[in-house]
Amino acid sequence: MDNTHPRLRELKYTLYRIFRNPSAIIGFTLLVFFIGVAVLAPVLAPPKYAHNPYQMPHKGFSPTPKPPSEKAIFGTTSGQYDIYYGVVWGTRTAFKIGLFVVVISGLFGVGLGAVSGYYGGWLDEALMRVTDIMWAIPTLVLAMAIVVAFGRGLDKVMIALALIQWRWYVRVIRSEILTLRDQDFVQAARVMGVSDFKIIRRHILPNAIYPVLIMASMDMGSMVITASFMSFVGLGSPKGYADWGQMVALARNYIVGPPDDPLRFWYTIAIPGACIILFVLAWNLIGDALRDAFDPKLRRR
Amino acid sequence: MTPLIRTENLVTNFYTYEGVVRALNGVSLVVDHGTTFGLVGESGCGKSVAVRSMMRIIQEPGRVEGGRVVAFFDPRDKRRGIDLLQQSEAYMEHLRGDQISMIFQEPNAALNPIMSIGDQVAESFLFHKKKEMAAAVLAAMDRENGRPPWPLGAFQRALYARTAVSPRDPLVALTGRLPLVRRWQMRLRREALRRSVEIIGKLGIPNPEAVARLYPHNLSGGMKQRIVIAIALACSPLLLIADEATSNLDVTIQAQILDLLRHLKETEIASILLITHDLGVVAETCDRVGVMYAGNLCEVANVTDLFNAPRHPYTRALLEAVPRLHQDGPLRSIEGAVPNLVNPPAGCRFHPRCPEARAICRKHFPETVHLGGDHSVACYLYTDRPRGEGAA
Amino acid sequence: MLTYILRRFFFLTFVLFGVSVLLFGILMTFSPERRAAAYVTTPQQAKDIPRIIQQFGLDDPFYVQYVRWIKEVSRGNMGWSLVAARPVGEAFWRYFPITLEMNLYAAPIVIFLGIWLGSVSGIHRDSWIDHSTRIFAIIGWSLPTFLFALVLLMVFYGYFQMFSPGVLSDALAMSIIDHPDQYTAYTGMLTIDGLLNGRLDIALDALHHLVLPILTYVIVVVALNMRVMRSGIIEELSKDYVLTARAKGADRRTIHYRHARRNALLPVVTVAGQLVAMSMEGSIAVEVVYNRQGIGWWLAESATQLDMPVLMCICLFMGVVFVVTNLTIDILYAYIDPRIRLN
Amino acid sequence: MSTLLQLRGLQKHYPVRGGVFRHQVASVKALDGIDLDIHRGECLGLVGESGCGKTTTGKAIIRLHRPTGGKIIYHRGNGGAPVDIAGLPASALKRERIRGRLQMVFQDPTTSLNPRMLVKNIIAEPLREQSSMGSRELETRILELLSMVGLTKDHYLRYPHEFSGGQRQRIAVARAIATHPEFLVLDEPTSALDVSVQAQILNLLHTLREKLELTYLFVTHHLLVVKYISNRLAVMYLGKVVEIASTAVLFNRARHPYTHALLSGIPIPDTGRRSRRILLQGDVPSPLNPPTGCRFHTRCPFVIDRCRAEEPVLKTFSDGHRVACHRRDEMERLVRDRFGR
Repeated sequence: MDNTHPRLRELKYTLYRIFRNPSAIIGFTLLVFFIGVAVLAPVLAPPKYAHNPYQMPHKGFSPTPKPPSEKAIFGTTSGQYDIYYGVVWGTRTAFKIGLFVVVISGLFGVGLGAVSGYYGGWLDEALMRVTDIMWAIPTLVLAMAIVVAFGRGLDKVMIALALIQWRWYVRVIRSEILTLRDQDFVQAARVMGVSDFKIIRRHILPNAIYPVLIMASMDMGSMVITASFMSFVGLGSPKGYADWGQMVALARNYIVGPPDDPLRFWYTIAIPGACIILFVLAWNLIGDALRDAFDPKLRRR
Repeated sequence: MTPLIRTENLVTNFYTYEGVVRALNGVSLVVDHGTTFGLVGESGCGKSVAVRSMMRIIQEPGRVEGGRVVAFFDPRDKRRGIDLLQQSEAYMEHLRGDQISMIFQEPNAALNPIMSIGDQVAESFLFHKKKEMAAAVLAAMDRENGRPPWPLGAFQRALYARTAVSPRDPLVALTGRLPLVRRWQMRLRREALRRSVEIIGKLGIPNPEAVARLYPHNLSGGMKQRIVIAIALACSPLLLIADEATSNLDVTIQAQILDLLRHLKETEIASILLITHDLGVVAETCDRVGVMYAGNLCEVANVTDLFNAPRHPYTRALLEAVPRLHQDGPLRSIEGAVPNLVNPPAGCRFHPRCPEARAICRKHFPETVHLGGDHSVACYLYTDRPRGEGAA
Repeated sequence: MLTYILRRFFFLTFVLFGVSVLLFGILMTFSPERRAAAYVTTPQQAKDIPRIIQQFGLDDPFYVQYVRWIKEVSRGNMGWSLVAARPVGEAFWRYFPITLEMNLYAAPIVIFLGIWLGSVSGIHRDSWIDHSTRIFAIIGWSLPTFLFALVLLMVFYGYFQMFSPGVLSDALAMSIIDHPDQYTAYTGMLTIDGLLNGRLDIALDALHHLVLPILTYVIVVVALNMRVMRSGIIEELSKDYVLTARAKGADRRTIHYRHARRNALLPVVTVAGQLVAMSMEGSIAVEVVYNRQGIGWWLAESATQLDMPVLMCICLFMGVVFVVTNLTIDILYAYIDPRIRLN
Repeated sequence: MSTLLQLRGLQKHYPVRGGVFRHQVASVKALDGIDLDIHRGECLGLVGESGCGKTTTGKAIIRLHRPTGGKIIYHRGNGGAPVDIAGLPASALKRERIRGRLQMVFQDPTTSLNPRMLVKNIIAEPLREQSSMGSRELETRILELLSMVGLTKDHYLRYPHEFSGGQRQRIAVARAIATHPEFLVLDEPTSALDVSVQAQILNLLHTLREKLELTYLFVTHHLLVVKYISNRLAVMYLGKVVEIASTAVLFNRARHPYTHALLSGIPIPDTGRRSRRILLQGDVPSPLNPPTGCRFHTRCPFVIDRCRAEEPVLKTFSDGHRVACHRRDEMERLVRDRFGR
């Protein structure tokens, strides 16, 4: 056995398991690409309005999209917004949406689920009834209701989604904890007089966190889908904001071109659309690979 | 003694992510007609794999990769052996449950949770006794009314008649699958259920009709194990394989089941192949014993010889490691642990833990030598030849 | 068993109550003035906002308003829809059949296709068929419904000129509107009404317009069902009772279909609730893109016009659907699984 | 011999909820009045079939759960006043330093060791909780513990899955003795292990008991193991103790029919001793609804009317042998006549 630190060895082993799966390689490659684009956005597409880089620059107001040219390599969309600029800065928007929703709802849901699953009793009962109520309405519909009540805007959409999505994490972590709670090593810790807080932190969460990670990875994608649909129907980002959903909305009236050239405006939808799909695909592939890698049945014997 | 089933150099490997698990490393054993053969060893030594390979029910990612399993199941010519590994899957399906059957370790998992007990036992009859049952149904139909009164009845009768001739008749198979039409088999099912109630009752379960209607979760562990035995016994097999059949049961229930097995051995089945890690069970029920270690059969002997004069160092150590009823002095323990079969030790797989290991033990696996009195052992204490050299 | 159903029933009424309080809570974040605007149907009334607030007690305490609202809702009065320009209740019954029709056609496809693909890929694990269904599933899972619908529209309608959006072609729609005496809306679902009225052309045209929506929807939704079925089959096939069945002499067919699949269906039944939620979300995107005037389209339109009563109505409706589905699932589950049925 | 623990009427009932509102409709009587004395320095074997309450008893003593009734009187080794720990809250147990004194070794070391913790941290956990050691001191103590259970410094920085079953159980033992306990509950510590390793652990436990002056409660269903390691045995059936005696006495002159059945049911690893078994009919009744009178009467081969009506109490013979059976005085004769043992 090699002499590296055991934690390092574990990490290596985990990574080996993850990357044994081709879907993980594709997923992470895509993700690295998107991260690169997001980080380098100011270099790749220098903002025209320094105070608000997310505002897409536009030349003129003509409603007809223009095809890719030297000035705009991906063409322009309706209203002459530059597609290239929008796609680049839209990557940042996508990360912003995903990370915000997943981090907030994940932390909230995991905390709540851990406490309620570990202690059980009336607290758990009450919390479960509240989540039951939350479960009764589909995410998108509830998000729409909340956004209508709070007002439009991308920030409102993000808040609304975070307010809804925690229910998933509560459910996932709770079911994990219910099985872990009666495991012998948790009982052993209790015999040693370890406090409940430390038991949750040291024994339960590290063993329950993988399903949450898988969930979070899948959520990064699905939240971006939901948010872009909200933008598409006009509840999300305002016009001209660098957001993929918004750009698809701008393309909506041009999906069918003139009769002689029906696919003339393909770039207006294909480019932002491909961004959304690849972004979501990246996270889903990663989630899928994690699911395989962390499957307790397939892990070591 | 005539052999009933014999394995020759059986090799089974499991292709896992961690590597190739060499679970069976050339196992040769013989189960004779009318005996109880015990296969003992610690967990992971390959005893379950051995019997599953014999029945060809190794699950993914395992593969039987070498050797022969010769079965002498022909009632007319007991010398005529058939290599099961060469037969088609259909042949094996026909054989399993009819001539060889198996009971499993965990009665809670061995039964389908959403199928009634009666149906699960009845399946055995439906797989193997369709012909006889169809004939019985036909006879009953003829008794009830001389001639079938309506066309559907005539159709039904015709189908039963065809089943009684050949249960694999294409028309029977087709009509047995079509929705609604397949209801013609109702009487066959009822007949199978009647037989299952009978066999359940025979195993000493009170009120078998009611039990047949229950589901596995309604029964206690001991009862479930009886049902599993009923399934295995349904078609009166020649060989019953009991894979740790009593290990997960309580002492008093285990006593009941062992008693039942002993009784069945005298009345119903020819031979039992009993797999266990409990030397006590072996001593009490078996005639011959094989000791396995890390995928190898190290010693085979009659039960009294094995307990009184063990030859292989592993057998000796094992016998000294279990507490006896009249134990005086401390238990001898075997140092070290069972090796990982992905990367087994070269040579004799026991050599790292063997107190009598020699240089040659580290290099080659020893040949199996026959000492007197049906006692065979694979150890360099008794031979100088490694396996593969000079073997006839 | 009866206790079990009663207990479920009790919880579900509780959930419905909770949903209504939640929704009303969201509604109450509006100022009284904005809520008063919902009662305005004519320009004259717009001047009398304070009077409306007074009249309808819009600044009363929460619970007073809640009880009043529930009373109204239970009487069928859900408010006024700006988008439909008629009372919400009335508009609902106009839009609902369109959505229902699509779901009625799509649901069996989703269910059977999902179960079939899932079992095939689970049974032939790690074969090419398994890999391709898995790739199909993960791509279906990653496709945003609205985007996929747009692309289909672009390709089929734009390029092949095959399936036009809307619920009916213009000429047919005209003929219906022009002659209400020749056509009676029995169910509101065009394919069924067409047949009932003896107008095969309407039924066929409506079906023609359903092709793309159903295709979109099935591809996006079927992935969930498939994945659950696949992992269910794989799990069941690794269980000991499968080994018992093999040891009895069961053939592959019997093991796969009589033993493993029936057990693997149990987890599929439990995700049915999630499927219903997904199909509702799917309806919104599909109807918006294909311009089908159903509940989903109405919801999206109302949301952009801040038409709160409609959102409330639809949320409440979906809550009811979800609750009823879950009750059905629970009963169904108890029926399939003897472990629950007999306890 | 002084007493370490006295159990008096110990009860543990688990509520069974049912009905529309999940109210309590019945209770599972896992322990229904256990009276037991554990002497200092002995190894008391607690045997019985699954579900008889033996593990529940063990877990009640170290207060893994709170018993619903009865007393657990703990006579502390340092001369402190006896305390009833049955009802003490968790904080008081920790404050009074009782936690570290009563420890447990679980059945399966694969599940009793946190798979995401290093061996170092696993063993350090009780030390950190119960004492305030510096990191240097902690490390020496852990290494000392490792060598006590037969492991070396090489094993210090490893994860549990890198060990074999026997080694894992050694780690679990090291963790249990880390805080200088005087009492250990051993819950089937060898039944998840292989036969060849079982002896290693049994011998280790035996030497540790002598070296550290420990007291054991050895919970098991394996009678030969318990015979090897225990001085005294208590037999449990359906939430009750039915017989207590020293090991030798119990194996030679058992007085309860259930003990007889258990003893005759052990498969003996010696040939030529196939004696007649006492086969009990049926299964253990449900603890939801235990039989009236003597709980064993539904399966007892020697049942008389009195057994169905009246519950026998534990009666003590002069040699300390305690039996709860109405026919205890004639049992030897009954068994001999009926089963020829």
